[in-house]
Order: sequence, then structure tokens, then C-alpha cells
Amino acid sequence: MFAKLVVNHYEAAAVIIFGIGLSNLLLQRNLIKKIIGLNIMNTSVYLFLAAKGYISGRAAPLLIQDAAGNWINDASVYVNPVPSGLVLTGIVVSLSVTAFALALTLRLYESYATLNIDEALLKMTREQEALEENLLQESDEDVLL
Amino acid sequence: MNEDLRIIWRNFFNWVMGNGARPENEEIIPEAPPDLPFTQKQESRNSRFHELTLRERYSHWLEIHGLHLFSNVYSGMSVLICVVIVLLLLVTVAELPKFGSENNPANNEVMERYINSGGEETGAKNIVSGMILDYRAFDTFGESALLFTAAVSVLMLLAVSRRDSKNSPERLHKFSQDDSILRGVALLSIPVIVLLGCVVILNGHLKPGGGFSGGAILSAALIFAANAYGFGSVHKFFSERKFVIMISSALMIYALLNAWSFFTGANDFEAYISKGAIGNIFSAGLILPLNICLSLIVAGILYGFYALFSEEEI
Amino acid sequence: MSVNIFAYNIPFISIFLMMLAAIITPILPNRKRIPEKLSCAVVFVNVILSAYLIYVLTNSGGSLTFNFAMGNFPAPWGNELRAGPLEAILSFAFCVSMLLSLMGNSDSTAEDIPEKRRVIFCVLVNLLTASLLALTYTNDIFTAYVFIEINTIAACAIVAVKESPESIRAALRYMIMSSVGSGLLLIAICLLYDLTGHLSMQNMNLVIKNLIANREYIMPLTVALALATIGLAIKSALYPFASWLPDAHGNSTNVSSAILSGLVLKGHIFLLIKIFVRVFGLEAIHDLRMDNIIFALGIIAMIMGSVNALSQVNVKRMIAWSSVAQVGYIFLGIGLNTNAGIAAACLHIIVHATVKPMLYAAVSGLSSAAGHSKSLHALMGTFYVNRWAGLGLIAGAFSMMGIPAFAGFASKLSLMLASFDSPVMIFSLAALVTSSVLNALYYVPAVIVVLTHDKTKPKVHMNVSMIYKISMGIFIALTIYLGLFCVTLLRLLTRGVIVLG
Amino acid sequence: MASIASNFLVLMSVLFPIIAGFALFSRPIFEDRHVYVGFMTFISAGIIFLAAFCAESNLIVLCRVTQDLSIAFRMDAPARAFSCLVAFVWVLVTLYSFEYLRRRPPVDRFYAFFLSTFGILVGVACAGNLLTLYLFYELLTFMTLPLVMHSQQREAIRATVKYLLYSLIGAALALGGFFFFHVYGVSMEFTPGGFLDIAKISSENSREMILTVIFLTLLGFGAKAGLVPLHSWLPTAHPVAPTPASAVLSGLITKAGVIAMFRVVYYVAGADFLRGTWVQTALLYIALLTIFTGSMMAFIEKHLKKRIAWSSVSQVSYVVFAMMLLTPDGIRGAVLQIAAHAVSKSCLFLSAGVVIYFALMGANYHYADQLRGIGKELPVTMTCFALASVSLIGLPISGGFTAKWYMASGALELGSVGIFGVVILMISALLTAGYLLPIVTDAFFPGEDYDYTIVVPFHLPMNMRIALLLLGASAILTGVFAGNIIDFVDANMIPLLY
Amino acid sequence: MTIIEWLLLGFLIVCAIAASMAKNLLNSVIIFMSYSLVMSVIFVLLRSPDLAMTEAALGAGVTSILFFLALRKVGQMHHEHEHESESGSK
Repeated sequence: MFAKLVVNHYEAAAVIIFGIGLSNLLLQRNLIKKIIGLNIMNTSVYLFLAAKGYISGRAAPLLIQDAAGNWINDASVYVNPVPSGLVLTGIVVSLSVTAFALALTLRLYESYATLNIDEALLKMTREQEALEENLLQESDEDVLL
Repeated sequence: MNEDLRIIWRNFFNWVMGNGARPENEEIIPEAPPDLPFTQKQESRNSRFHELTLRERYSHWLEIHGLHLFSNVYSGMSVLICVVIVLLLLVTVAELPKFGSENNPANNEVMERYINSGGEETGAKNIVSGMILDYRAFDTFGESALLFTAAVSVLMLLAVSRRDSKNSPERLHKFSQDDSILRGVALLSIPVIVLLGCVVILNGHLKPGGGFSGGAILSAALIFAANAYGFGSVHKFFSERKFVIMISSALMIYALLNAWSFFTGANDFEAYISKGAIGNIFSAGLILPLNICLSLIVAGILYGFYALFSEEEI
Repeated sequence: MSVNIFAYNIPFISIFLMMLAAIITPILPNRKRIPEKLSCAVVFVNVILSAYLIYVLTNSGGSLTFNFAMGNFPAPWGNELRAGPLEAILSFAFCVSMLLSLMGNSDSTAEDIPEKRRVIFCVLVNLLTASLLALTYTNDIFTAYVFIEINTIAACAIVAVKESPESIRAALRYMIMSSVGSGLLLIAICLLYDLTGHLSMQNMNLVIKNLIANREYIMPLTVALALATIGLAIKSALYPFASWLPDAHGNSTNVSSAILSGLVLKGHIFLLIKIFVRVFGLEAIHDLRMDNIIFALGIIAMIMGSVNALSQVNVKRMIAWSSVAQVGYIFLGIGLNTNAGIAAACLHIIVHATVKPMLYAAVSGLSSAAGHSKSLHALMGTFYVNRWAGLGLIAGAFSMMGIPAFAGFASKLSLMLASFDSPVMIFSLAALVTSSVLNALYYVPAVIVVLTHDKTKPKVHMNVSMIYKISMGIFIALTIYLGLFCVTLLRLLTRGVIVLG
Repeated sequence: MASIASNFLVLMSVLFPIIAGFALFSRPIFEDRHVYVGFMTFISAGIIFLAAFCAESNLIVLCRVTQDLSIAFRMDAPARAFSCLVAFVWVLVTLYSFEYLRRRPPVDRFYAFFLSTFGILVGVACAGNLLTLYLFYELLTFMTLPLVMHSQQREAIRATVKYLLYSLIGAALALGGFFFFHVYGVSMEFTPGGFLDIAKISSENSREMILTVIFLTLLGFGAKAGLVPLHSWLPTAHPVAPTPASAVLSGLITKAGVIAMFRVVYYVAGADFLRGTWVQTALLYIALLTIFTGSMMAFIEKHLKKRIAWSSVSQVSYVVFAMMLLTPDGIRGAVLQIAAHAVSKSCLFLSAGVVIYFALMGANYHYADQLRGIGKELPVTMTCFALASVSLIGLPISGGFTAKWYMASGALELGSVGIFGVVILMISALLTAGYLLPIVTDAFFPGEDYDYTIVVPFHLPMNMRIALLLLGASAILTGVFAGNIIDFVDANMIPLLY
Repeated sequence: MTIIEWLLLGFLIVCAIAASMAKNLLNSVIIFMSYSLVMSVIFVLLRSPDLAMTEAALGAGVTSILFFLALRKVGQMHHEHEHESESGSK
């Protein structure tokens, strides 16, 4: 298996980076780092795809002219263009997701003054408890009155 | 036996309803005149201070330890899942077709047609451009719509909400720097950047690049201008409304062009668009106008992101 | 081309109409609720278009499906849309559900969302609908990925549209879980592309059939299938991955909750069905041992969703957990891995897309009668303030409990009948029966509370708008219609599933 | 043409009360709700009697849910008999309830659900297939919930939730059975002798499984009838409901469970399929256990309404016992017991209601031992109470006696189970006498030390008096005219057995 | 050629780990930026110049700028919060 992994070293590296990104996305407490993890994860998939389109010894998918000035459109000259197209789309996708997630993070920080989503939950429950206690005290006063 | 059943039932009932445990010998008082309404408030307070049912004990315990427990369990699970996924993927990768080989399943008739007849069918020298803007134009349309979605959402989150509360004039010029060197450099470099952007966009079907990268370069020019002269001066010719209208109308033209080519293509109608000769600027049919629209959208949206994230009104 | 040229273009027209509406909305003047009216109008046009498409497809006599090339190039080269009975019916159901959610919640929308945000909300709703339609019709798996991302961002933004810290937190959590899901789906798509060299679903299917017949690349195929399934399961809130759902659905505005549970989850589930049926094919799914896992997860979701719903005090969270249980029903149907099972799952998708928005609309009506409190006890006696909402709640509760003559029973029955030939029959029977009891245990108390007169409260009078009454009436009528006359629908769905594969 | 009219009649007998009930929610039609309710109940009862006597017994399909499933009704012999009984008792209880409910608002909601329950009960009786039966059975549960929790006090709500839980478990078992019968049945339509596909069952070797399913279904439907494992909601729920509601709950709605079981035994599975199987034996023993437990608990119980409720647990199981004998005498006994128990138990509850109603005037009469001498104050009520008691105990010439006589003679044909059953029946009769007769004797003969000067004359309102007297009289008359009932049973139901 | 590939891939993995391990958020964003740039170099090696350009412009450029802006804003808000809490405590 290891020998095969050496052959597919781009893919293997991509998969390892995917794992790093995924664990960042799931485990990091800090939202900014989570989003960096998301980006790492997505980029690794693009690396994977780009590696899948590569064919050794071939040219980039830009049509070239031969000596006589004719366009060479022989499929055995160029690498596979499909993954490039997919990755182009994918890069914009991850940019959009990043921008949106960052905007959400800023709003969260504005409300809770923390970049940690669990801490935000904790703060929220504490606030609610305080609110309930206040209500309870008020209603007790009502009873006394 | 019946009593046992009743006790089991009662426990279950308490568990379901979360009432306080009730004394066993309590009589049912049927049909007293309905003066006392059933109020939940008293009930919850009783149960809160006197007797705790299983569920309440559980929830109390959860309040104290729950978050820690949850995050520990969650982390453990996540680590496990990540490790499993990576190992699985590594094993998978080892079994995948070989890297760089010609005989991979991915190198099939699809790719052959893109290369063999891509030049004639789309008129683009850059096969990738031809592919994403003609063969698979719907994907790219979805992508620009996605960018639009993100822009609209960020606008909602960062601009619209605070316009009522935090819109003060001094904020508008807070970050504009009165730096003459910067302005001089900007005066020199901005035209160059814009020119570069235009070249990248207009050559999208000939060379690497195209709407996305060109749009990013254009937005860099705008950002530079905003930093050098302040957002206020950028806004003199680019108010928020104009901005939105620019993005929307560029996207609209883009969508309509796409729709035209989809509609004619699917129904085998005449499209009235010539492909031109490969290698010319004015070739490749719709790809050039599409790239221009795309670059306008991207430049506008990226500048919008920048402005919103630096707490300015676009 | 077995259908007329207008019907042939309907998938394309409906997607682009929604898109153009989304794009033009920011330019429109923001007066007199024009953006909302535009959204409703375009969705309504889509309802009519898809109804016509269903009519044409089922009466064309020839083949039930057609492919629509987006551009000049057919399937393996260009993007394609595909329309069949299943797609047409589901897009019809989605559009109806969307229209009714918008109409039924329009009062609470006006209260919850400030006017300036409402424009953006409408843009997002249009984009969401467009992406759902594209997801439903698409024949290309990468297009599906792009539109899933649009769907995700729009859905998260719709959660965050409510100006409250909790909703921002919920949206963020939803966003993170969704990103995990899309990441897994993306890598699965890449693996599949590498193994097959295609992105178009039917071409992939041909190659995969060959591969499985030759026992090649079994391990990568299994991993790709598993990752795609997990990714979509996270996005469609299958139980162990559903922790984000109650937050997101419970903390957003009513219209957002209705749209999210009625449509967004269903779009992802339908994509999963497409991957199962159209990309892999049912035999392959069985060969790769994915059916039993899905089945078991479905049963667990049915039980655990209801158990969690039992202990909720907030009505919206209760209904959100009930969504988790209902998603379990759908996965149970998919896990049966037969045409009948998947048709039953599709029926339940439609049923749930009708009933859940109705429940959310009912709760919004009731809670505004109770002074905007969402706790169960605050709703006491609100039936007598807003009777239409109360009737909606009762109809929804009956449907969820599976009382005959209401929509839920029809789908339960068809699930049960679909599972009778399979060896796991006894499990699905036990799960269906148990979860009916559990459903009743939390819905009936809600109905009782709503029907109970509260003598301590002063009498409230509320003006219920005409549009609310109309949409509630249509909702209830649809629920009963689905419960009583679903034979034709089920037959069509079964045919749709057969031609999908 | 006549057929269309008769179909319409049958449909209206189910739908009219429901519609009339829910009309109460919308706008006031009559200023005085009692007039409206009385009028509507009377019309409904008229339609039902007309349908029961005139309608043809063909299948009336309201709508089709799937190819072989539909909502359908059929006015066959059991349906005729039961809907007549329901209509008779319902009119009287409604008559009684006017006075009673004046003190227990909200009237609108009570009558809305009370009237709809009427229609739904008829629907249970005339259901033409298992789907319709299940639908109306579930609806019956939900429509009676508001009746039980009418007072909205904590006890009432707790009792309601208990009732709900038990009913739902029962219905869930029945639902499981429904799914099975749908697969293993020829059609879902009730057919005398059963609709199970015997060939399919024997070819798939699934006889034992089907028997288990039938057993579970019967237990599930038994929840409404208060059969043992799922009985304990009954003594909780019936006492807290307002008296008119508990009268019909005990008298008629428990019988809905029995009717459902009857349908399963004779129309789904078929008597031949079940005869001699373990299902029959097990259900007989369960019924006997319930009879004994119910009587024993009633004997121990001091609270008046709870005692009567426990008595229902025991008495309804008599019907189940008789029905499961699967002999002609068993069916005769079952039908007679249904009729006798319906009228006498309604009468008992209504009498208890009068006592409580009377108690509202000042005293606190909730317990059996507080009723000493009350016969002097409420002579009519206690007379009716005595008549109903006589019927329940099974003293000769009353309805109960005839029923138990047939039951015992049917049981004796069955061997050891039957003999054991007869013994239990005797013991239970003794216990019944033990918990009912002392109330009557104490009420009329309070003893030497009773202070006759504290007797307050109490004027029983006329409508209450009429209802009580008619019910008490019919408790005896069912015995007197038992012959006619037996003729009807012999003509229409005995063929079901073979 | 192969050695450069291996070096670049190794650098990618190291960057990915370092970006997640870095204590300072700014550092981690900078590391992520260099990660993206290396990625675009790898895209050139894989004969995809379009990708390299787009990744450099959007992945390394715009995304990192967004991160920086977000960090700056968080810093500002942090000061505001501290300010508020100080004034609140006084």
C-alpha cells in the first residue's frame, strides 16, 4: 500500500491535508481557526482534483500552434482540462463561504465578545438564568405585596 | 399488582411531565367546582424548590457538567471520525488509478472532445475558459450566483443592521489616510493595475486568467484607491445604490446572455453569434462579454466585501 | 422530444425565472412590499409551470422523461437538466410549500424582519428556491454541488435574518456543520469523477455498473458512497448529525423555520436519492452494503428525534426535533432500497413539506396570539383567539401522529407496505408504531394546551389577516387531500423512481 | 334510488352529529345552547334509528385512500344494534346533562365534543373496513379527551394524559395489526367469517405469527374496553370527567373497544380460525382476570364514582369473556350484556351524578359510606340506582341475569376453562352484590339512629328524573324483552360463528 | 523535479499543521496565506496556469485580506468591549 501511496503522492498529501483541515474545522474552539480549517480542507480537495487532471509529459490546456501555424487539437498533447474547470468554480465557492462565515463570526463577536461558539452558548445560558432569577424575584415581590 | 403498576405509572408520569413526586396516599379530588385554574407557574416553582424528579436532576446536572461533557464527547468523536476518514481515504487513494497516467478513467471521450473540437465549437484558445464558459456554463452561472448570494448575505449581516444605529459621519472617514506619498503612488499605479486587469479579462479566452482573476485585480485597484483617497471619495462616484445596481445589472446581463445561449442551444435555434477565428481578441462568441460581466461582478463584490469588513458603508 | 416545446423548456424557465427575480429584487423600489409580492408571484408562476409539466409528462404517452441540454452540447460534455415525473412532482411540491410558507407567515415576517432587511430576505428566498429547483432538476453532480452551496449560504443567511444573538449563533453552527457536509460531499464527487471520468449522472451510472460487475475499485466506490451519504446526511439532519437543527430551526423567524424544514432538508435528501438511484443504482447500493446502515440510522432518528422532542418546552424547538424524527422516516424508506421504498420516502418528503410549514405557520399564529411567547404553556387557550392557527395545529398534529385521513398516515402506510417484502419488516413495523405513539405523546399535549381555556388571562382579540386564513385553509385541505387521495400520487412517484434509475 | 337514500342516511347518521358538534365552535346558531344541542341530538338519534331500521346493508364507500383501502361504512346487524343502543342512551344522557352542565362551564366546548363523540361512536359501529374502524377508534380517543379534562384541574389533566397514553399504546398495537392484515388479507373489507388469506398464511407457514398479531391487536383494542394489561386508565379517567361524560364513557365508549374486538374476532380473523387456539384461551383467562380484579378493586374502593368505574372494568370484561367463547350462547350473552350494562352503568353514573349534584348544595357526598339515608332525600334517584344494581349483579328478570345465564351455559360447553370461568362469574356476582347492595340498603334503611329531621327535601329537575327513570326501567326491561333480542341475535349473528 | 514536488507537498502539510497550531491568529492567517501561495505554485507544476492565477488572486489574496480585516475588526471590538467593561465597572 505504501508503494502505491508513493505513486499517488499528490493525492496522499491532499488527503492528509484534508484530514488536518477537517479536524481543524471540527475541533478548533476559535472560529477564525475553524474557518481557516475549512479553507485548508477545501483547498486540499482542489489539489486532489488538479492532481487527478495531470498527465505526465503533457502541456497545459492552452491550444498551441505547430510550425505551420495550425492549431494542434490532439487530445494526446494536453492535460485534462475538466478538473481545472471544476477547481476554478470551487475556489470561488470557498471564497464566498469564507466571506459569509467571517461576517457571521464578526456578528457573533459583537454580541458575545468571544470567538468561541461554546463559550457563546455558556454566556447565553447564564444571561437567561440571570433573567429568570430576576423574574422570579419580581414575582416573589408580587406575592409579598 | 395493581399498586405496583400504579407506582410505575406514577414514576413514569412524573418523568414525562416533570411534576414533583407526589405522595402516595393522595386522594383524587374529583369535580370540585372549577375555581382554581391549572397554573403552571405554581407547579414549576413547587417542583423547583421541593422535590426533584429524575428529569430535573438530570437537567440540573446537565447545566453544571453538560457543556464540558458535551465538548469532551464531541471532541473525542470528532478525533475518531477524522482519523477514520483520513485512514479510509489513504487506503482509497492507494487503490485509485495511478497519478499522471494516460490510461486513467478520467481521460476519456469527454476530455478528448473538449480538446479536439473545443477550438471550433467555442472559438476559445484557452480550453479551460471555453469549457467553463461554454460547455459547462451553467456551473459557472451557479458560481456567480453563489458569489452574489454571499455578497447579499454579508451585506445583510454587516451593513443593513447597523445602518440605523452606528451611522455617524466621522466613521466614514476614520480610516482614510492623508498621506501624500501614498496618493502619489496610487496616482501612478492605479491606472497600471486597471490596465493589467483589463488585459487579463480581455484575454480570458486566449491566455490563463479571465473574469475571476481579472475582477480580483480590478477590485485591488478600487481598494487601493479607497485606501489612498478615503472611502468618501470613492463613494462620490460609487454610492451604495449605484454599486448594487452595477452588480445586479452586470449579473443580469450575464444571466440573460447565458439564458440566450442555453435556450437556443437546447432548442436547436439559430443563436446569431459567430465564433470568430481562434486566437483573435474578438472571437469565442459569448465568452468575451461573459468574462467582462463576470469581472464587473467579481470586482464589485470583492470591493464590497472589503468595504463591509472594514466597517464602512459601501 | 416527446413533449411540446413549451413543456420542454419548463425546467430551464423556472430556474432562470427565480434567478432573475433574485437578481432584479435589489434594484426594485422598496415600497408597498413589492419585493415580497414579486417573490410570491414568481413562485406562483413556478407552481403553475410545474403543474403543467406534471400534466404533460403523465399524458405524453411516450417516455416519461426528457433531458434538457443547457447549451449546445449534450450530456457528457455540457450541463444537463433532466425532468421526469419525480422531479416535476417534487418541484411542484417545493414551490407550493414555499408559496404557502411565504403567505402563511407574511404577518409574522412583517413583524420580525425590519423593512430594509426584507429586500435581502426576498433575494435570499428567491435564490434558495432557484437553487432548490436546480438541485431537483440537475443531471450533473457538480452542478448539484454548486447549487448546494448556494442553498447552504442562503439557508444560513435566512436563519441569521432575525436580529438576535441566538440566531447568529445558530446560523454559525449550521454553517460549520454544513461546511463539513459539503467538504465530504465534494471529496466524494472528486473520487467518483476520478473513477468514472464523468460528472453527468447517467454516464457515471454506466461506468459504475461496469466497475461493480468487474469487481474493480470496490473500496474507493464504497468510500465515495459513504462520504457522499454522510455529507448529505449532515446537511439533511439525520439523527447523530442533527445537533444543529433544533438551534437553527428553533431560533429563527417562523418563515425561516418553515422554509428550512419544509424545503432545504428535502432538497438535500432528494439529491441523496438521486445519487442512490441514478448514479449508483439500487443493486450497487445493496452490493456496497449502504442500505442497511441508512435503514438503521433512519430508525434511530425516528425514535431519538421524538424522545428529544418530548422534553422540549419551546414549541418551535419541539417541532424542530420532530423534523429530525420525520427525516428518519424518509431515510427508513430510502434504506429499504426498493423502488416502492423510495417512492414512499418521496411521498413522505411531500407530506412533510406540506405539514411542517403548516405547523410552523400555525405556531406563528398562535404565538402572536399569546404575545409572541414560544413556550408551550403560554399558548394556553390560544385556539379561541386564532382558530385557523389552532385548526392548523390540530391537523398537523393528527397528520404527524398518523391518524387515517390525514397526510401522515398515507406515507406511513406506504412505508409499511413497501417494507413488507424485506427481511427487516419487523424492525420497521416496530419503529413506525413506536414513533407514532411518541409523536402523539408530544403533539397531543400541545393540542390540549392550545384548546384549554385559560381563565386567568384577559380575553384577547386578534385580527387574523385574510391571507393567513387562505393559506391555512389550503394547508389543511392539502393535508387531508394527501391523506385521502394519495393513490395516484404514489403510483406516479413509483413510476418516477423506476424511470429515474 | 332507494339505495342512494339509504346510503345518504347511513352517512348522515355518522356525519351529522359531528358536523352539528363542530358547528358549536363557529357562531351561535341558537341563543340557548341547550335548545340547539337537544334539537341536534334528537335529530341525530332520529336519523340513526331510521338508518338502523331502514337502511340497506350494502358497503358505502366515502373515498378511496389506496386501491384496496377506503373509508367505507356498512349498516350490518351489529352496527344496527349498537347504534340503536347508542342513540337511546345518548338522548337520555343529553337530556340529563342540561341541568348538570349549567354548573360546569364551558358548555360550548363540552357539547361540541359530546355531540361529535356521538357521531364517531356510530362510525365505529358502522365501519365497513379495518381502516375506517381504526380511524374512528383514534378519533374517539381524541374527541373524548376534552370530555375527560373538562374541569381542567390538575387531576383531570393527569388523568387525561394517562388515558391518552394507554389509548395510544392500544391504538399502536392495533395499527401494527392493521398493517399485517393489510398484507395477509384478501381485502380489507369486513367479511363474516374473516378476510384473512388462509392459503397465503398456510403457504408461508405464518399461522403462529398471524395468531400473535391477532392477539396483540385484540389486546390493543382491549385498552378501550379496560382489559387487563391496559386497564388502569379507566378508574382514573372516568371519575374525573363530568357525570354525563363518565356515563357514556363507561356505558358506551368502553363498548367501542368491545365492538372493535368483535370485528377483529368475527370479521377479520373468523371464529373458525381462532377456535381452539391459544389466543382464545389466553383472552378468556385475561378476561376472567379482569373480571376478578375489577370486582375486587370495586369492592375495596370507597370513592363512589371510582367504585362504579372499577365495576365497569369488571362488567365490560364479561362481554369479552362471552365473545371469546365462540359459541352461540356466548354471542347471545355478549349482546345481552352489552345492552344491559350500557343502560345500567349509565344509570348508575347518572345517579351518582345526582348525588354529587345534590352535594353541591352543601354536603360533601363523594364516598360510598356517606350515603346513609340519602334515599329519603333522593328517592327516585336511589330507586333507579337500585334497579341498575339489580341488573349489574344479575338478579333474575333483569337484563344482567339473562346475559349471565347465557354466558354461563355457553362457558360450560367449553370444558375446564369454562368451568373455571363460571366459578369466577359466581364470585364476581357476589362481589358485585357486595359493593352495590350496601349502598342501596344504607340509603333506604339507614338504621335506628338515623336522624330523620335533617332530611332536606330536594327537588330533582324533571329532565334528570325522566332520564334516570327511563334508564333504570330499561335495565330491567332488557331482561323482560330478552327474547326479542335473542331472536335478533339468532337471526343475524349466530351465522357468524360457522 | 520530483524533489521539488516532495518538498512543496511537505511544505504544504507543515503549513497546514502550523496554521492550526499557531497561538497567534495573525500568524496563523499569514501561514495560511503562504500555504495558498505554495498551492498555486503546485498548480503551475500540475500544468494548470488558470488555477494558479485564480488561487493566487482569490485564495491567497482576497481570502487573506478578508481574514486580516476580520482580525482587525475583532481587535477593535475587543478594545471597545474592554472599554465598556471598564467603564461599566467604574
